[in-house]
Amino acid sequence: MKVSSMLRQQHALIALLATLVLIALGIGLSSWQFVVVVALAKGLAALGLVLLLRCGLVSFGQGLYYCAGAYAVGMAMSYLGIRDLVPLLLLATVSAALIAALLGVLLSRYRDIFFAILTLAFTMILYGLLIRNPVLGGSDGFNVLSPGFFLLADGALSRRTMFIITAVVVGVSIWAVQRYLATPMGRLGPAMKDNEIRVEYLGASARRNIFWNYTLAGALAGLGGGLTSFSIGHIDPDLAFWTTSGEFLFIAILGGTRNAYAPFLGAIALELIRSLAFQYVPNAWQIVIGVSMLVIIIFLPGGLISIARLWLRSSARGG
Amino acid sequence: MSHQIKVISAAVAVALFALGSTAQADEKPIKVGIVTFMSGAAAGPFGVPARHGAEVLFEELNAGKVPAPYDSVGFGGTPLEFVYIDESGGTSQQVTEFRNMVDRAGVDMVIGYTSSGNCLAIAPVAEELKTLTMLYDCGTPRIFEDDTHHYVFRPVAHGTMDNVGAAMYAVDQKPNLETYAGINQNYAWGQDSWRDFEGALKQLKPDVKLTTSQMPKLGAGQYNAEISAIMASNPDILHSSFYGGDLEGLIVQAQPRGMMEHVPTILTTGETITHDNKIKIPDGTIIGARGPHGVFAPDSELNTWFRNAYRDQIKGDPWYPSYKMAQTILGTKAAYEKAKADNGGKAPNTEQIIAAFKGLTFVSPSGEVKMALGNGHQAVQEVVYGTAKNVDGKLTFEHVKRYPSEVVTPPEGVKSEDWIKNGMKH
Amino acid sequence: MSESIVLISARNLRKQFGAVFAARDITVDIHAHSVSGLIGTNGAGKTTFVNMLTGYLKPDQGQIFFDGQEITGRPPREITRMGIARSFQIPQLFDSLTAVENVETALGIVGKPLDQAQEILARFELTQFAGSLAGILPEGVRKLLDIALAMVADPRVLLLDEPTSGVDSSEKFEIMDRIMKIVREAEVTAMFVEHDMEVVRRYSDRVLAFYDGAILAAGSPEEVMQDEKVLEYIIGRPLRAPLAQEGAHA
Amino acid sequence: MLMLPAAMIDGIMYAAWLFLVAVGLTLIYGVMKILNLAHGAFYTLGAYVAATFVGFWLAGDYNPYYSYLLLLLAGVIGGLILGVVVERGILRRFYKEDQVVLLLVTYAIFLILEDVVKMIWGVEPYIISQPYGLLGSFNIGLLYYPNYNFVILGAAILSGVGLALFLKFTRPGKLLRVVIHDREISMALGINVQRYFLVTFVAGSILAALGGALTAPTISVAPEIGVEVIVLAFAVIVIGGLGSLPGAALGALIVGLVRSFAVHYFPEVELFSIYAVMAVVLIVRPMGLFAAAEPRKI
Repeated sequence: MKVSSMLRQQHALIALLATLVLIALGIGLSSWQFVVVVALAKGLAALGLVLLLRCGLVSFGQGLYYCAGAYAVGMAMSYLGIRDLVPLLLLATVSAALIAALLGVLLSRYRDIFFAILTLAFTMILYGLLIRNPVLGGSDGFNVLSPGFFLLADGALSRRTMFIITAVVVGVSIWAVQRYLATPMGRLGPAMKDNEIRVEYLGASARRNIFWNYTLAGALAGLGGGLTSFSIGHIDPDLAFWTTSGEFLFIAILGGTRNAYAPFLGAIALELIRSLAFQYVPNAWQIVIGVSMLVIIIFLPGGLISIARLWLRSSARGG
Repeated sequence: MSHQIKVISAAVAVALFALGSTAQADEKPIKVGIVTFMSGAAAGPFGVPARHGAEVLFEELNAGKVPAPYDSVGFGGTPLEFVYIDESGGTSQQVTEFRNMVDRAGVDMVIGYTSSGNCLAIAPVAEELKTLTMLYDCGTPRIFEDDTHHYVFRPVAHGTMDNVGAAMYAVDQKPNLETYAGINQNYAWGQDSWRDFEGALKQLKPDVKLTTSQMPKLGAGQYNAEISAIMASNPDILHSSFYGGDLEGLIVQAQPRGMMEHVPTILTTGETITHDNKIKIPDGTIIGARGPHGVFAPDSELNTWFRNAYRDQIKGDPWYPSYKMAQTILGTKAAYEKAKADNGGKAPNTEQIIAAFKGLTFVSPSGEVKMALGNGHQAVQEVVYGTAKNVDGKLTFEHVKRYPSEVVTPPEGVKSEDWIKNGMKH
Repeated sequence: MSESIVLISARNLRKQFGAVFAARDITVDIHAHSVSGLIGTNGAGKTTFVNMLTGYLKPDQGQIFFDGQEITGRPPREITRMGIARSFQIPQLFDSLTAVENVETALGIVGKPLDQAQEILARFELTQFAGSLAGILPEGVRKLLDIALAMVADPRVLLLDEPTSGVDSSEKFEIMDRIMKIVREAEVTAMFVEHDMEVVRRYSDRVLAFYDGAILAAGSPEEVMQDEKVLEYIIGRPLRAPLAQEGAHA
Repeated sequence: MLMLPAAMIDGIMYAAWLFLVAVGLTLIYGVMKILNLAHGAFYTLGAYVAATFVGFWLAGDYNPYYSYLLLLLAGVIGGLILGVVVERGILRRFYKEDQVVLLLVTYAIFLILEDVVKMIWGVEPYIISQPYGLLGSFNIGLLYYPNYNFVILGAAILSGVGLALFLKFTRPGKLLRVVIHDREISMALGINVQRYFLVTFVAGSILAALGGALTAPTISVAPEIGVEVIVLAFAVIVIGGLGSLPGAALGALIVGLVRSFAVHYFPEVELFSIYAVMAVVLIVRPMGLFAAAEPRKI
């Protein structure tokens, strides 16, 4: 018991430290702030995928919730006139979670390839619905204003404040998910991935567990989508197109699924890879992305986080 | 340690600044980001010809070979540097690229964007970063009708006139028109085009009846069922805003079935497939060029120069997107040079260029352009339609009709949608 | 044993796979604290019976009662939580986790403190394998770990599906000794499916002989093994039935 | 009324095309348990190879009727080369991975091949429509249908029936069914599973490329034509049941008719009719129409 509570404090400390380092770096390198904010928002969606991947489930439809979160923010702004960041993000998270819960009841019956395909079908249905909806701007989407924050009464937030808020939201999410992963329910994921039959024969419900993980994953993607709508300032149905979900999957695989930090590492790495590829091989950046995906799967099945762990361990030993 | 670095870098920065402001004052080129589709469905028909247009302008302007009034080198004597960016990847990618251009590549202004979604997304970012941005092709009138912008200009006409003009041309050519049909892609471009065409047509001929409106999804590729449905419903006229591969696929599949011979078809972006004989356009097909561009550009010294320069450099004819790109760049040049003159011959700052650009009238290879809408930020221009006729294996156009901008564009302060609904009055 | 209460009662169980009857009409009572051996040729219905008791298969007809409550057709997790645990012919482990993590995961699911894991491994004499990945352990060890996982929830009934299959005959009795010691200590009611008559004779106090989806004979090992029909249909026959019947039990 | 027969014919023609582009996908899944997301890119490559061959042939003023042969050749050659390169070069290294990891591997291959196509052929479309009209057409009232549709229909029937007969009556076909049924048993029986995988993957690739090649004369060949195809092919084989040949045929027929009837009667719902059908089928029959759930051996 002592060990685990120590571990818990350590997690909180690491999460806090990581957030502070991120904020310091972002303020130092202000021209990268925007790229990092977008990466962090995508990282939240990928963090949701990590929860599912730990259960052995591949979703090709995480974009549905990313999109739902973004549209919740956009619609609340234009129809309800809500401008404050806190209720907007709450709304994004909750509405995404509700949709996820609804579909989760059904999806929790499916596994493997069927789960992947159904998630893809659902996200494409949302995409189709949005594209045909002229009130919401159809495929062109619509613009989202910069939000306010009740603690800072000076109207729309600056980019830097948005960056800090995003970093803090991500830090809190990492901490919360790390705690969740340490609970018996959180530990059930990898067990189900290994052997669902044994899990059932220990008295646990795989379906219920998948349902909760799926809902949680949807909530995280919704939060990420909300943050994205602020930073990009524009939302459109592409957020729900299946290739968006493919990108989240790539981030999750790139980062690894070992802990809650991994997807953010993956998201930032992807943005770096993409920036560099765009700059040096603009006509072959998809090749770069595809090849790095294959390389990661072959040589680093644990994702980039496994390098970080090795490095941390060796440096801990050294000093 | 870090303190030292800071001091050194500050010193370097001061030195660089001093260098830049004195010795190289007039040598530093004006850096322009050019954003067009280089991949995806819109690359072939729009992105590539537009980029070619920019490449031609780049060579010709920097060599000072453009006829008057654009005969000075670059913009007002300062040479140009173009940075080319691919428009694909979606709005999130494009906002990122825009910020990268401004924050890291240090461009002075940005010209580009075909997708209306990208234009809508970029406009507020341009405002935030205070970066002069000229939209060259995107059609949606929402940019300046739903919002006001300071740093954003569109020196080409918006999409309303394409379809209002198409409806007028249909009624002009077929006074006994009773039924109509449409085939448009199921996304904003196709939906908006269809809404405007249908709305305008109903205003012009209230008794006209719809037979079928087909809305296949973008990139569907197989249109046999749609063609059957259209032919079975036997309309007097068919409207389509298809473009690129979808348009070519539609025509290829319609050809052996005789759809377009049977039903006169209006292709609002049809000009892009009239070049290089890749595809046979049946007689009677109504072709648009989204303005007086491409094959419909009026004869003038500027047009002759552009056509020849393009043929020399690119080995082919300029398409309407090439013309729109040329018009956008030349409009910006006109504004820059007016601002420079107003500034006593010194390089103008962004605010001065904006002041000069607002409400400007300038000429382009496509004729005269007025920045008449959106508080002087949105151009108006005439729209042209013509009917295809193959003469000795060569495509020509008959019944070419030019509709002046006052007739096909809503007046300032009126939204396109409302204007059409209320009878397109002036 | 005969004076103890009936813990599991199966009534007229029937299960059909296509044209094959895996269970025709099985009616049997299992008494508390008994150790039953299930014998029969492949395809005779032993595993189907175990699978129906634990909710993996739903009987087409008939009822199953556990401690007076009907459990017919309930999902495995509910039956497990009521106190019926099982092991598997193919051990169902968490192959990418170590042995100790396997037990910890099980403890987590049933809501017990994780630090009992080492103690449980010690009980099964598996301490030396604690840090090895379950996926690469030898079959005998895997079988024991499988049973250890089943025992984590302190079940009242333990069903063992061929606990010694795939294990060297030299180790069979050692493994059964260990299992039975734990079964007796934990005072659970046990049933095991077994092909080796010597194992059945040594460890069970009651034998159920299955043939063609029905129970041919039931009673003490001595009685059943001298039963004429059992001798003719089960013991006299080769233990491996023709391949065609393999698919009959899942 | 013209609408009903038109809707039927359009639906069946479309179904034939769908089956042709989906059959390779279901074959590969059936044998290898790999859902090949790169299938659409194989289709695209087949179309480009065909456009190149036929474009060259027609530019040379040769007998245009030989272009049909070239279409076939393009599909076979394109699929063969691509199949061998992808299976030997990439896929083989990942067979031990989970089904879902393989899904990601094929996604990566899809991304790579998209750029490869752009590098070789650029972004400007190719049109080789001559073979489409060359065979004349038949008509029902006002409606004319090019006879080329029968080429597609024939190719679909031939590939479906041929594959079924091969599996049922030939020795390698029977052995392949063992591989499909149980990979481990077939290895134990001494079947060279690796070789069957290679042959299957190449066959699937050829079918995909052939689908692209035969479609090429009816469309404008552009880099992104495969994206739509992969989604459709997915829907078809998911509805029918992954890995099932009759399932793919039924799936194609359902999707083809649903789309055609939507176009003729309710054009406004066409956009997501396919996804809706797919979702409904999966909700009612989680494994698709033709695949039965196999309980896991425990």
